[in-house]
Amino acid sequence: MSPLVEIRDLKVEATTDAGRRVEIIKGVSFEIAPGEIVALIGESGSGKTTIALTLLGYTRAGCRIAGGSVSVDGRDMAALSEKERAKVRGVDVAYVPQSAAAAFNPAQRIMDQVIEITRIHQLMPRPAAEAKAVELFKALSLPAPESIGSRYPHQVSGGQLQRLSAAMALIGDPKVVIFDEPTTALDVTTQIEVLRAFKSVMRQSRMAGVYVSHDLAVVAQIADRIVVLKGGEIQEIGTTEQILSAPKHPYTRELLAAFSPVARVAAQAAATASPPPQPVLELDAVSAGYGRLQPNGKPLMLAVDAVSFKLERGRNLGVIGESGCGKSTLARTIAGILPPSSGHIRFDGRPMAPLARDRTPEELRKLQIVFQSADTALNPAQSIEDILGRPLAFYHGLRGPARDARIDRLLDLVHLPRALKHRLPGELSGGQKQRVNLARALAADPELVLCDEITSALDTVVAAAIIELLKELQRELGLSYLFISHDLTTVQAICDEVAVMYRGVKVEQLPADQVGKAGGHPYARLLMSSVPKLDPSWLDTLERDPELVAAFSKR
Amino acid sequence: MNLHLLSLLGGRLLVALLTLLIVSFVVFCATQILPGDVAEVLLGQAATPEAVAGLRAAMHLNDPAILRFFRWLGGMLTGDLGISYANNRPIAELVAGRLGNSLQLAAATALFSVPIALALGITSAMLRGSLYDRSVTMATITVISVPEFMIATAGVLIFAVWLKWLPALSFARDVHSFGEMLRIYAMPVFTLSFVISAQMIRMSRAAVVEALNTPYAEMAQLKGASRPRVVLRHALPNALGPIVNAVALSLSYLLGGVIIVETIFNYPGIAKLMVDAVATRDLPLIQSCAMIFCVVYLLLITTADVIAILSNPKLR
Amino acid sequence: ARATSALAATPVKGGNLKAAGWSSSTADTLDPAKASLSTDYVRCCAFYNRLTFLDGDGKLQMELAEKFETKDAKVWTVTLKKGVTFHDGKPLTSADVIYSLKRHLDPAVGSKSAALAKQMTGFTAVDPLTVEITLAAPNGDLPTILSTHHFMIIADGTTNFAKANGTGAFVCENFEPGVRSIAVRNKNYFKSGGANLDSFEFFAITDDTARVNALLSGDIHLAAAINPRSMRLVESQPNVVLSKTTTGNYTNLNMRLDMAPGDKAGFVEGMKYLLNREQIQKSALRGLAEIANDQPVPPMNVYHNKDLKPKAFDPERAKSLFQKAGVLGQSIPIVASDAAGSSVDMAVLVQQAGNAIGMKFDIQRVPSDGYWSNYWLKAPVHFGNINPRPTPDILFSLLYASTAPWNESQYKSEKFDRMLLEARGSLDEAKRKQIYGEMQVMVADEAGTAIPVYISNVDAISNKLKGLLANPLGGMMGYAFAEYVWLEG
Amino acid sequence: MAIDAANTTTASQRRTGYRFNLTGWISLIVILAWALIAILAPYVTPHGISDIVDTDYFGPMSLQFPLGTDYLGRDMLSRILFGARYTVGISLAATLIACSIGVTLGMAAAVTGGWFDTVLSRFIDALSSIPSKLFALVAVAGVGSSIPVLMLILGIIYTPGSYRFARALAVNVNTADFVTVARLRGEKLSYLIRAEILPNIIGPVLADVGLRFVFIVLLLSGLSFLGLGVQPPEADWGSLVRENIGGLPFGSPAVMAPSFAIASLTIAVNMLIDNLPQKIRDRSE
Ligand SMILES: Nc1ncnc2c1ncn2[C@@H]1O[C@H](COP(=O)(O)OP(=O)(O)OP(=O)(O)O)[C@@H](O)[C@H]1O
Ligand SMILES: Nc1ncnc2c1ncn2[C@@H]1O[C@H](COP(=O)(O)OP(=O)(O)OP(=O)(O)O)[C@@H](O)[C@H]1O
Ligand SMILES: [Mg+2]
Ligand SMILES: [Mg+2]
Repeated sequence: MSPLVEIRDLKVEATTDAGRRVEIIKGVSFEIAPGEIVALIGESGSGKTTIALTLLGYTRAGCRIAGGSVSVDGRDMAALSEKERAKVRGVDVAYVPQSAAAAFNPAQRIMDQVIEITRIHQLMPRPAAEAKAVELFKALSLPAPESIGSRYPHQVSGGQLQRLSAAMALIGDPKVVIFDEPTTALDVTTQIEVLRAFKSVMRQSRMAGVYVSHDLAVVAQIADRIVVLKGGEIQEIGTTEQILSAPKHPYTRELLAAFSPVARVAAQAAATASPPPQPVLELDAVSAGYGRLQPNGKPLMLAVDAVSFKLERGRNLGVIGESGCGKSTLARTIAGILPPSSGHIRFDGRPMAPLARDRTPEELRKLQIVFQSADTALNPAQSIEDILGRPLAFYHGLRGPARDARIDRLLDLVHLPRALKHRLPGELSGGQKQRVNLARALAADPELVLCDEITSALDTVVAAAIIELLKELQRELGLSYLFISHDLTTVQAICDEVAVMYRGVKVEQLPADQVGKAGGHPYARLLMSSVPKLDPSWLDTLERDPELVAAFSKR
Repeated sequence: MNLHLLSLLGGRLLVALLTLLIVSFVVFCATQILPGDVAEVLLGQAATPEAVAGLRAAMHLNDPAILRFFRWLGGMLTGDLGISYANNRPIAELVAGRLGNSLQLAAATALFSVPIALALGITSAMLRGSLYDRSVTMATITVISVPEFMIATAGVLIFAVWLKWLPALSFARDVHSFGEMLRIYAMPVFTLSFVISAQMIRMSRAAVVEALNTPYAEMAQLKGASRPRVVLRHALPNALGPIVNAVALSLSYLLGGVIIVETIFNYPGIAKLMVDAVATRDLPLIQSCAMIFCVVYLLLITTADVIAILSNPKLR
Repeated sequence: ARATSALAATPVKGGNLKAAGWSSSTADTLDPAKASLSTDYVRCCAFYNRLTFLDGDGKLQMELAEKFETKDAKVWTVTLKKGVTFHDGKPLTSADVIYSLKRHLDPAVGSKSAALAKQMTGFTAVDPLTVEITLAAPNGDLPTILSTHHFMIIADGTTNFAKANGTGAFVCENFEPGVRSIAVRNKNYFKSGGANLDSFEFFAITDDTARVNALLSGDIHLAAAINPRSMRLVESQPNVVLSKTTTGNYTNLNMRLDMAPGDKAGFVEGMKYLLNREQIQKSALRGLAEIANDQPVPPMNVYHNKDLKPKAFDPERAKSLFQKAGVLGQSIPIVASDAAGSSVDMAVLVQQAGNAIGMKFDIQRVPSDGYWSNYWLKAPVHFGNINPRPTPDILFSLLYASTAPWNESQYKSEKFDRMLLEARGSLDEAKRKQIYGEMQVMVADEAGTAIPVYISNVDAISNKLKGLLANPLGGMMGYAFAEYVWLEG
Repeated sequence: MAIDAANTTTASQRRTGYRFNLTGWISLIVILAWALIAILAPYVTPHGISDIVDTDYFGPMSLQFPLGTDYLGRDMLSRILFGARYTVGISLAATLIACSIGVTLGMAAAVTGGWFDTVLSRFIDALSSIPSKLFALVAVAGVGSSIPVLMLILGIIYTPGSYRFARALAVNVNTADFVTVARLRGEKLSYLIRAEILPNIIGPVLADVGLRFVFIVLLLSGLSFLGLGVQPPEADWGSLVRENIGGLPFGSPAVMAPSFAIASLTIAVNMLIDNLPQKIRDRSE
């Protein structure tokens, strides 16, 4: 059978602002047979998105296809005119973007955007398209499939948007679908649903797919073949089986080795031995939410419901839970961005003002938050040097060489090259941004750091390095972390205790190694059983307790 | 949601009324600092001290200023704009015709210039960086850097004096046919359009360019949407806020700022009335004109704000 | 284009005339007592009549009055014409005349001629068509004084001037202050024949260029007072005719004699020598002016003193005079404004001449608004602008008598005051002429008012408009053209 | 790899530099030339600006008078060279006043929010609803017409527009997480607007400055029309056009030349803003 997609010696060039040409894809060739799913994996910035986009005949501003051919169903996308490409896009090749939140038009209802492909290419009448969309919503386990389409993008959570964008791509029954990290923002339970849905939809209609990810375990479940990329070049191509069991290239081996980080059991044991330290953070029935206050004193949209816990100095608390369960809201409330509607927060034993602007400078310094989205948390107009230098000058009054030296130290700490400090955030890859984001928090010499999904954008190698760094800092400086993630293994790797949240409520809190063990909260067990394994057959053979799934998956 | 909107509008209305009150007081105070008063102005060269004193007494100008202000305000609240000092006629009568004329001219200009300006702005945003875009940019700046009176005068010279296609003067009345109306409005509308379009073109271009740089515009393109569709369905709704704001600001110029056009085309509008009122120190008339400008301005700005809010689901 | 020839042509009836003046505002009025702008005068002339008027040769003619009689120039008997009716049908009576004249004395009316009217102390209605006017002091000029525009006759008891109810050649159909007026022919006009035009629309176009362009494009038939800068354009047009009148309107430089630097002997004279009259005439006014000799009685006035020569431009002499006054090298502020026509240009010329001899003049250009009440008569050195007046008596008593309300330079001379009274009370023409001639010399030499030129008024008219003649009271036939002109073709 | 230096441990050499295109250069040269002329005006004018040097008026271009003569027969070239002082000087100063006050207040209002924003916004609304000409009349009547007063009046007239524009932009930036981060650090208002907001709105703000500059140049001549502007015999370019408009029917250089001068300056300012030198950030080898 002739391949559906054939990429031959693809070269993509970018023109830098100095007018210099840079080759970002350096001669890549591979092919995809009909119905086959090929995964592109590799570190952040290795060119995954760039290659995927060439299948649509598209390159980002400033880039162009400099050589080679990308033939999709017999047509060379690199050579077509813009008009002809537009005819192919959405119908033959569809794209699920990396950042779904940004890819939705904030001013249009979701349904209009999901069925837009059918409108553009006049595939079917509107009612039929809407019905099809609702089917897809159901298949992708979206809550309220009948009505979710009438909402606006900001009214659904990040994970939901990611699935909606998949529906948007699938509606035109394309021959090839490109998934650009479609499950990165999802919690594991949802991830399973989504992966299953992808798989079944694609199998049914014999769609071929390109699956971009840095998560090997996920890739293992869905891909037939894997392409390992680094620096715009293919390191290794092989079937999923072969890559996982017999990697040839050293880089592939490195990726695999980093997959299961060392758990934190040892550190925990050491900590419990010492006398009970004073809690650094104490939450007493804290509730918070969005929208105006109702007569009963609760906000219209309650996102955190009476959460209490204690976090002792030098220890870490993990917070896990599905997307939209209120993890970030909890962090924002503690940080004083969103005032709690009820309850109290004590920091270092003293009650803390609900809003950050009423807190003392010392309190502000000691409590730092690392935002989930590094993209928006870094000022695009400031160089890394300025971003890191400001807290140093602000809190510690550092100037001149002393400040520069500290900036260099911070960059070393987060394993970033020092030369990077002259760049703007836009010139960094996602993983690098996240590390700068963390370094800025560390610059304050905090006592408690609220880490909101700081590793989800990172490939396994870098993520493991970051976790190591956090542990190291904790050992040296006695920090505490509130570590928010939907990635259970990461949480287990660093946290002493884990709090499981479900719909704004903390359903249980227990030592990290006991999460998901029998006897725990059923939701926690479900979460634990949903963590993908490197085994390619894991998803297909996975048997989850149907009752649990029924109780917690369909929202 | 509708309740929210209503309370928003209500709040806006309240604030607008308060603004009006403040403005009327500020304008009143300002006119008090102006040298000379209506008695002196009316008497002109004949303003001997005795004559001025006599006229002042006869016109009740010797009452305390604040008393006159409240008298005017009281009248205003009961819908009575008062009597003009300069010619003893009811102000409502003086203003009505002039305001009608101004609104007609403003409406004609808006109808003509807003679509064209927006079309130019949006198309040049679509073709950003192209020759077309650069020529539009260049042309806009060139056009606005030519003084208004130069455009108007040159227009009259060419179209009225040399070609005799259009009349040199534009009286709003005495119009018998649609064609005649077009001929009469053509030149003032052109001149004003030149003046107000630049801002609309530049702002709509900037706003649409901004919206086109977003990932969702890119996504729409990846769905196969044509360029016009990307702009009209995705970029434009998100650029609406800044665009309506620019339009509102530009249109607000059409009432008070058209003095030069009114003068050159001898168009009896409200801007000239205002300047006359200031020149004759006709306090009630100044106040009434200022109120009209203020109301129209607030109306435009509030409409723009409300449209901006409605167009953004997050703010709605 | 050439100046209008006063060829005897037969008037044609009919037509709608559109004419544009140069200034207008919401203060436009149909109340003749308040009339202040040319626009008002034109309208009042169309809607009302005066007792007397001045014809094109400056001769006094009777209009509503049949005759004026006096023995001592103090008590005057005015007989009115019979059969004159107002537009509303009411016949003209002596009560109307008395009401019209008497109201100038009421400050609430705000009359522009209150100063002139003050001398009328008694009014008696002898019978319905006879009025007796008593003056405070003898004045042989009363009939001429009453020919000025403010003394138009309105109906007894009129207080509302939204529409005009006069005896004039036109009936007011529509009047919007600051916009325009529309007049239609009065079919019951008392003069035989009446007006030629069917209707007459009048408004103002304040922008000089726009006014000319409107005429050139055929939108209007008459553009009043065109700017000298537009002359070249207008002259080149075949279908436009220029009507030029030099009436005695002037823009003068006033130096108050009671304030520095005008109080320093020599300064005023120096300034008069520093005025380059030819250049003002040629450059600032593009030739539309006649050189004047520092006194207000213009050449076409019968009392003008032809022997009084204008002072020549003599910077050296001025320099030595300034030296004498001790002001050479000082910086002297001159207040100018668009309110006093061409004053800014004149100031620039003075400044330039001063630079050459080491005098520094600092031009302060101030807004037209409030100029007359704030700067005129008040600033030490400033410009004024005086409209033509029919008699030397009016000019001198308004502008130069010790008690004159508008004594621009604070000129005070007992001799001058005595001569003024003597001439006024006399009915002997030769003697008056001699006294007035002497007074002109005194003003030119002693007063602090430098009058460089008499400014001509040029109205541009379409060649279809006929019958427009010059008049000493001002442009547009002394503002009364509507009644006399006709449209051809 | 060009951009991703995560693995490149060697510090790439920092190549600082700016890229400035031809349009930008030309615009800059035009502006600098006019600025230079404005400074050197008294030394480069061939004739005195108020000297009547020609018996003719609206004279054509000639060797003696390269730009002809004006309505009084004064040398146009000298008047235009001198007029640069007012047009360039007053307009630039007024633009700076309007935009610096407007933008600063706009950002402050957006960042502070609450009643400060509401009160200030309403106050600015009130201010801008008062017709500018009335405002100018009163101000000049109160303090007299002088160059600082003119700058101030023009500046104040254009502040509200600048404010509204900057505020609308700043409100958007203000919601970004990086501003929240700075707030959580306890940063003061001045830092927030200077370092966090301004750099992110500077592009549109500058474009607005360019447009505002043009409007101010024109309003300056509009004020002269009301007798409030630059005092004669000096004149800014707009007033030169205005006073010589009678020469338009003959295409007199006296009216065309100052128009071209205005156009050259305003176009140059806007083109420069559109083509500002760009810092080259690509510093890798
Ligand atoms: N306009 C540009 N100029 C220079 N380099 C560019 C440009 N656009 C992208 N690049 C570089 O091209 C490389 C490939 O980018 P791409 O987005 O394909 O990475 P990716 O593998 O998808 O990474 P991630 O996992 O972070 O999404 C990156 O190193 C990026 O910095
Ligand atoms: N500004 C907001 N206004 C209204 N609702 C909001 C807002 N921000 C978040 N929410 C809602 O609050 C709930 C909790 O959101 P939160 O961001 O805390 O989720 P999360 O657990 O961090 O999810 P994720 O893993 O996707 O980041 C979600 O249902 C979300 O839709
Ligand atoms: Mg990517
Ligand atoms: Mg979150």
